[in-house]
Amino acid sequence: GGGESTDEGADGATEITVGVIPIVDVAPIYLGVEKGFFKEEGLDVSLELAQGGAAIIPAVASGQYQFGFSNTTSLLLAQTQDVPVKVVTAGVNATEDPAADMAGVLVKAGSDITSPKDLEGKKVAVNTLKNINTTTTNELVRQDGGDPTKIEYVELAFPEIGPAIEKGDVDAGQVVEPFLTIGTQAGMTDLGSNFVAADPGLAVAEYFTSTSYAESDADTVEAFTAAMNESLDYAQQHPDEVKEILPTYTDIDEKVLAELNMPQWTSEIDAESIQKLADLSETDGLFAKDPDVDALLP
Amino acid sequence: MAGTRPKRVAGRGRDAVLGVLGLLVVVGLAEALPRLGIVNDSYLPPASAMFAELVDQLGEAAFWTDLGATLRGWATGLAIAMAAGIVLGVVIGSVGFLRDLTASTIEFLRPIPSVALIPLVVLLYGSRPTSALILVVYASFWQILVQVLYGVADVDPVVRDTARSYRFSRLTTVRTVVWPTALPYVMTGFRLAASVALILEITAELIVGVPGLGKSIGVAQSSGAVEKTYALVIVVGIIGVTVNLVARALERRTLRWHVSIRKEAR
Amino acid sequence: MRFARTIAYALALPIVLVAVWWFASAGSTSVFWPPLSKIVSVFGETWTADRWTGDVLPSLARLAAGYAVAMATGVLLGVVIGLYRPVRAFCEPTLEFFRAVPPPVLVPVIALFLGYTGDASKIVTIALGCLWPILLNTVEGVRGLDEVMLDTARCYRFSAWTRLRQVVLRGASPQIAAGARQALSIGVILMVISELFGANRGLGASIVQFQRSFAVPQMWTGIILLGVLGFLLSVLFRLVEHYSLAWYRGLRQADRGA
Amino acid sequence: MATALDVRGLKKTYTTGGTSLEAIEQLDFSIGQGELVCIVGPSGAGKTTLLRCISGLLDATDGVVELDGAAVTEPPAGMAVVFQEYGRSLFPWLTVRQNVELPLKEKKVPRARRTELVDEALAAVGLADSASSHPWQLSGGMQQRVAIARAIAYEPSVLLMDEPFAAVDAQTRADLEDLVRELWKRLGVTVLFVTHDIDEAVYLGQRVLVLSNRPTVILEDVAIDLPDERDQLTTRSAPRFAELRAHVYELIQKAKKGERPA
Amino acid sequence: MATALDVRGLKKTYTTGGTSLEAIEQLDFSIGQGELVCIVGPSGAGKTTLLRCISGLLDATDGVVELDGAAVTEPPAGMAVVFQEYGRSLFPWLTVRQNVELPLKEKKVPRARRTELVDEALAAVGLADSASSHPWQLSGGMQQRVAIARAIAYEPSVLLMDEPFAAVDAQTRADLEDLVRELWKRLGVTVLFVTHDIDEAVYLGQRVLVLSNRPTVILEDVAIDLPDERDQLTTRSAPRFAELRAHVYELIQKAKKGERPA
Ligand SMILES: Nc1ncnc2c1ncn2[C@@H]1O[C@H](COP(=O)(O)OP(=O)(O)OP(=O)(O)O)[C@@H](O)[C@H]1O
Ligand SMILES: Nc1ncnc2c1ncn2[C@@H]1O[C@H](COP(=O)(O)OP(=O)(O)OP(=O)(O)O)[C@@H](O)[C@H]1O
Ligand SMILES: [Mg+2]
Ligand SMILES: [Mg+2]
Repeated sequence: GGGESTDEGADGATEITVGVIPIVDVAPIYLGVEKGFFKEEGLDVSLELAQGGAAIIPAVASGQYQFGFSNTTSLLLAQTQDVPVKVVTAGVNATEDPAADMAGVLVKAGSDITSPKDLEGKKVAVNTLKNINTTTTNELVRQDGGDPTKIEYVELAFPEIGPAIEKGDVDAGQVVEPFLTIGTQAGMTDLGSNFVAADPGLAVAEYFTSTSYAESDADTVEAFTAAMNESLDYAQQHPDEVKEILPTYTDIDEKVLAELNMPQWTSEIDAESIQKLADLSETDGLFAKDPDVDALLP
Repeated sequence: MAGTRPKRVAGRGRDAVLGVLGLLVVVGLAEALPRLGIVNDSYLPPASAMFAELVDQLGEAAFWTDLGATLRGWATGLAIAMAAGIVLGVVIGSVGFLRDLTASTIEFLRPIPSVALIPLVVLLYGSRPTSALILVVYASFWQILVQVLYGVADVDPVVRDTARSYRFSRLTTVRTVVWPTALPYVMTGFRLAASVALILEITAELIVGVPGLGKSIGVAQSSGAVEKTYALVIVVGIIGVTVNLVARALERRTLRWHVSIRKEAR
Repeated sequence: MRFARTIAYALALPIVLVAVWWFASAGSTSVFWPPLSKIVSVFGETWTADRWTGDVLPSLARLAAGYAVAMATGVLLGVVIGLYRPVRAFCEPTLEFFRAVPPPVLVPVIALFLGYTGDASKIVTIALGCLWPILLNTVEGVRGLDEVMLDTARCYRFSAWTRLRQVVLRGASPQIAAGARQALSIGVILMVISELFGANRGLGASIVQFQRSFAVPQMWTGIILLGVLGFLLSVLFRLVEHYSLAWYRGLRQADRGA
Repeated sequence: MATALDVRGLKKTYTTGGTSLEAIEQLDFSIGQGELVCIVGPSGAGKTTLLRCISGLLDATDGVVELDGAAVTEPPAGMAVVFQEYGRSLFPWLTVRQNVELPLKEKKVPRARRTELVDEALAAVGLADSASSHPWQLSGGMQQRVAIARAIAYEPSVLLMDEPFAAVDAQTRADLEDLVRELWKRLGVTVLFVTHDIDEAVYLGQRVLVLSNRPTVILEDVAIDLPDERDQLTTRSAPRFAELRAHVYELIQKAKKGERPA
Repeated sequence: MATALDVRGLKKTYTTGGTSLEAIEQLDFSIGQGELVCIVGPSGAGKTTLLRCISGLLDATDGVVELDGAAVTEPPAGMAVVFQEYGRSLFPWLTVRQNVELPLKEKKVPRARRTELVDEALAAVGLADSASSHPWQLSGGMQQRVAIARAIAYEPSVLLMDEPFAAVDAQTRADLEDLVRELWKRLGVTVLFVTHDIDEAVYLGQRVLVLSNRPTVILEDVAIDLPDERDQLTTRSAPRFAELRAHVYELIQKAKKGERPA
C-alpha cells in the first residue's frame, strides 16, 4: 500500500489517522486531542474506531492509518510473521493491585470456583483465543498452583461473556472494563487480575506505526510520540478528566462509570514487561518463531 | 352459496392491519420475556426500554448522520450489485457457452464469506466507506446473479420460439421475452440482496469501523450499553421492513400480468 | 464425449485464473499478499489429519444440520405463506424485520436462548441464514403456480396432502431449487460466522485464528478451502437437481435439438 | 328424470384493476340426471366461464348453481373436468400414466383396479404406447387425449368437457365422440360438453344450448330429437341431422351478429 | 411457378434421456411460390415437428429444408408462424395490441403504418374491442385470434399455421378461412396450413398433403382441383368438394390404421 506521503492540512498541520478501539484504554489520546497536545506538535489527528487489533494492524502495515493501538501480544505475533510494524510509544498498562485492575476473571455468584487454581478443567470464556488474555490467565492459574493446560477456553465477545457465565454455559470468563464493573455490579465474583498476575503494571498495549512510515516520516513519528507521551502522563494525573472524556466516544453507563477501575498510563515503554509477556506467550506456544522484542520497540 | 358469499374485504388494507398485528406480537413477546424474568433484562431489555432509548436517539444529530451514511453506503452498493448482477446474469444465462464456462468459478467464489475478505479490504481501504462498499457489492452480487440465472432459464420455449420466428434481435428478445420472464426472480433477488447488503453494510461498519449505524452499534456493544444496541438494531430492522414494502409495491406495478399478482387481484 | 466437454468447460476458466494469480503474485513481497506458490506449499502442513477431524468435519456436520433445518422450515413456512394471503400479510413484516438484522447482532440473542457454547446456537445461526432465500423463493414459487394446474387439482378433489406434495411442491420446485442453491453458499458463509462466536475449533474458527495471528498464507489456504468446499457442495447440489428436475429441463427444452 | 344440475340467475362480471367486464348476463337452465347436453356459442361468449362456475372453481357474481340439490361452492365429489387449456392442466413432472392415475389414487381406488382403469382409458384414447412419456414429449392432440383419459378413468358422475377434441384429427375425433357416448350410456353419467363443432354438438347431445354473444344469455335450448342409437355414418347422413345442424348453425350466426332472445 | 420451399430427405428423431423416438421417417416435397398447401394427418404424426423444422426452430436429424434456394438453419426473414400452443405463444406481460405490434416494431415498420396494420388485423379477427386487454383476460378462442392477428399484421411472405382455428366457433372459423384466402390472394404469400378439419383443408388448399402415422412419410399429395374462386356456400356444396373430402377422409382413416405408401 501507499501511505508514504503525509498530507498537509490547511493550516500547515500534518494530517494523521490513528486506529483505536472504543474502550477505556485509549482515553489519553482523546484527551490529548481535546487538550491540543497534538496540535502543538503540528499534528491534525483523526481517530478511527475499529473492533479490534486484528483490523488495525493490517491497516497500519499497509499505510491506511499512520498509527494504531494494539495489544502487545498481537504486535509480537505480527512481528514474528514479518508484518512490518514498529512500536512508537506506550499505550496502556495494568495496575499493580490484583484486586483493582482493569481486567479480571469473573465467576457466578456462589460459584464453587473460589480461587484461580479452581479453573483447572473448567470452561473459560475469553475475548480472543491464543492471545494476551489466555496467556495472562494461564499465568494467573499457574501462580495459584493450578495447571493451565487443563483449561478449556472458548471465544466469546466481551458483551456476551457475562450472560454466558450467568447461563452456566461457561464456568468463568476473562473480561476488561467496563464489563468487569458491569459483572461485579451484577453480583459476580472477580478472581483477580490476570494482567497483574503476569506482571504488575503489565504493558498491555502500545501505539505503533509501520516500519516504512517510521523511516520515511521520522519527524511526524517523533511529533506523535511527544504528544502521545504528554497525553499519557496527563491522563494518569487527571483521572477526573478521563471520566469526563469517556462518554464522548463510548456509551458506558454513568452508574458503571463511577466505579470503573482505571488502568495505568505512563510514557515509559516497559521493555522488560513486554519481554516477560513474550516469554509467557512462548511457553503457551503462540509463536511460530522467536519474537524479536528489540526490533519491535523503537 | 356462490353468489351470496360475502365479498372479500378490501385486500391491502386488511394486509396492513395483519402485518402490524404480527409485529405487535413480537413486540409483546420482547416486552413479556424480560418482564416475566424468562430472560435476564440486563441482556435483553424489555421492548419498552428499547423504544424509549430509540426515541432518545431520534433526537440526536449523530444518529441521523449515521443513518444517512449507512443508507448511502447500502443504496450505492445495492445499486452496483443489482446492475452488475442483472447484466451479467442475463448475458451468462442466455449464452450457453458462457454458462458452462463460468459455472465452476461462480460456485467457487460464491461461498467465500465476505467476512473472510474483511482483512483484505482493510488492507486496501482501511475504514473508509469504500471498504464497506466492496463487501456489500461482493455479497449481494451473488444473490442477484443466481436469481437472474434461474429466471433466464425459466423462459417458456413456445414464447422463445415465437420471438425467434419473428426474428427478434438479441436485444429485443432480452427486453421483451427474457426480462419479463426473469422479473419475478429478479424481484426475489432484489429482496434477498437488499437485506444481505444491509447486513454487510452494518457488519462492515461494526467490525472495520466504517462510519454509520453499525459503528454506533459496535461502540454501544463494547460499552455494554445493551438498550442502545437494541434500539439501533430495531432501526436496522425497520429499514428492512421498509425495503420490503417498497419491493412489494414495485412488484404490484411491474408484475401485474404475473399469476402471483393477478390471482390476488381477483 | 459430452462429459469430457463439461469437464473441460468447468476447468478452463479456473485454470486461467489460477495461472494469472500464480504469475501475478510470484514476486510479491507483501506479507498480506503472499505468492500463490507459498500458499500452496503450506497447504499440506496446515490441513493436517487432526484439523480435518477436529475442525473441518464438525463444521461440515453443523452446516449439514443447519441447512437441513432451513430447508425443512423454509419450504414448509414458504408453502403456507405462499398459499394463504392472510398468513403472508401477518408474517411478512416480522420476517422482513429479522431478515435485515445482521448475524453479529442476532447471534447473541439466539445464544441467550440456546446457549453460548454448544452446537445448537451455531446450527440455528446457519439455519437462520439459509432460511431466507429458501423461504422467499418458495413463497414466490407457490404464488406463481399455474392456475389451470391448481384448478385441476381442486376439481379432482386432491387431498391437501396430495395437493401439497404432487402439485404445490413439484410446481414450485424449480424456484425452490434456486433458493436452495443460494442457501448453500450462504450456509458456508454462516458456518464461518457462527464459529466466530463461542467456539474454539472449526474451519471458520481456524481461519479467523490464522488471520489474527498473521499467519497469512495459512489464512489464504483456509479461504481457498472454503471455495473448494462450496464448489464441491454445489456439484453435489447440481447432481441432485439434475435428477429431481429432469422434467423441468425437458419442459424448458434446455437440450433441444440434441 | 331427476334434476342433476340447476343453474338459476347466474351472473358473472370479471373485475381486473379498475375495469369490469360482464361475461354472463343471466343464465337459467337445468340438466337432468344422466343427460348429455352440448353447449355452443360464439368465441368469448362465456362457455368456459360457465363451466368454471358450475364446477365451483369460480365464484359467480350472482345466482346459484345447485348439484343434486346442494349449492356448489367448491368442486363437488364425483365431478371430472377436461379443461380447454389441456396443456396446462397436465402435470409436467408426472408421466402420462401417473397423470391419469393420480386422481384415482386420491379416490382410493385399489391398486389393481386402478391399473386396469388407467390401461383401459389410455387404450381408449389411443395412448397405450405413450404411458411412460411425459406430457411435454407429446403432440398437442396427444396431450388433449391424456386429459380426456384422466377424466374417463375417474368414472365421474358428472363430466364437464371444454372443447375436448379441438386438437385431434377427424378420425380420432369421431372415435372419441363414440367413446363419450358409449361411456355416457354405460355409466349413466351427466355430461356437459362445450364444443365449437356444430356437427359434433348435434351428433352427441340430447339437447344443445346455444349461447348468445357476450354478455351472455341463452339464445335457444335446442332439443335433439335424433334416435338414441347413433353412429357416425347413418346419423350424420340422416335428413333430420342436417336440419338440426342447419338450425344450430343459423343460431350461431345470429349470435355472432349480436342477436338476443326477445 | 418458382419453388418457394423445398423439403428433401427430412428425418427427425427425438432423443430425451436414453430413449429415442422417430417422429419423421422421411419427407420429400416442395411448395411453389404463392401456393397454399394444407397438411393433415393423424394426431401425433409429426405435423408440428415438420413445421418447426421448416421454420428453422428445430434442427432436423437429417435432410435439408430450403427456402428460396437457401438452406434454413434459423428462422428466415419474412416468415410468420401461428403456433398450436397459442396460449403460450402470447406474451402475458403485453396487452393484445402490444403483442401484435411488437414484431412490427422489430421489423422497423413506421409508427403510423404500424398502428394501421394492427388495427386492421385486430378488426379482421374481431378483436378490435379487446386491444387493451392482456392475453390472460381473454377466452381461448380470443387468444388464438390474437396469435392470428399477429401473424397477418406482420405481412409475411411465408405463413405457417398450426391448427390456427381449433379454438374458435364455426362462424368465426368460416370468416377466418375466408380471411386467409383473401390475404393469400392479395399478398401472394406462400401458406402452409396444418389442420384437423378435413373440410377446411379441402376448402382452403390448392393441395392437401396427407401424412401417415408415425414414423411419418407422405401418404398422398392430393391436388384440390376446385375453382380458385371459393365461397363457403357454393364450394362446400359442390359435388367435387364432397368427393375430395371423402377421399381425404378415407386417407386419414387409412393413416390411422397404420397404412403406409407402397
Ligand atoms: N380472467 C379474466 N379476466 C377478465 N376477463 C376475462 C377473464 N377470463 C375471461 N374473461 C372474459 O370473459 C369472456 C368470456 O370468456 P370465456 O373464456 O368464458 O369464453 P368462451 O366462451 O369459453 O370462449 P372460447 O370459445 O373462445 O373459449 C371473454 O370476453 C373474456 O375476455
Ligand atoms: N420434445 C419432444 N420430445 C420427445 N418426443 C416428442 C417431442 N415433441 C414431439 N414428440 C413426439 O413426436 C411425435 C410428433 O409430434 P408432433 O407434435 O409433431 O405431432 P403433431 O402431428 O403435431 O400432432 P397433433 O396433431 O396432435 O398436434 C409425437 O409422437 C410426439 O410424442
Ligand atoms: Mg373457452
Ligand atoms: Mg401438433
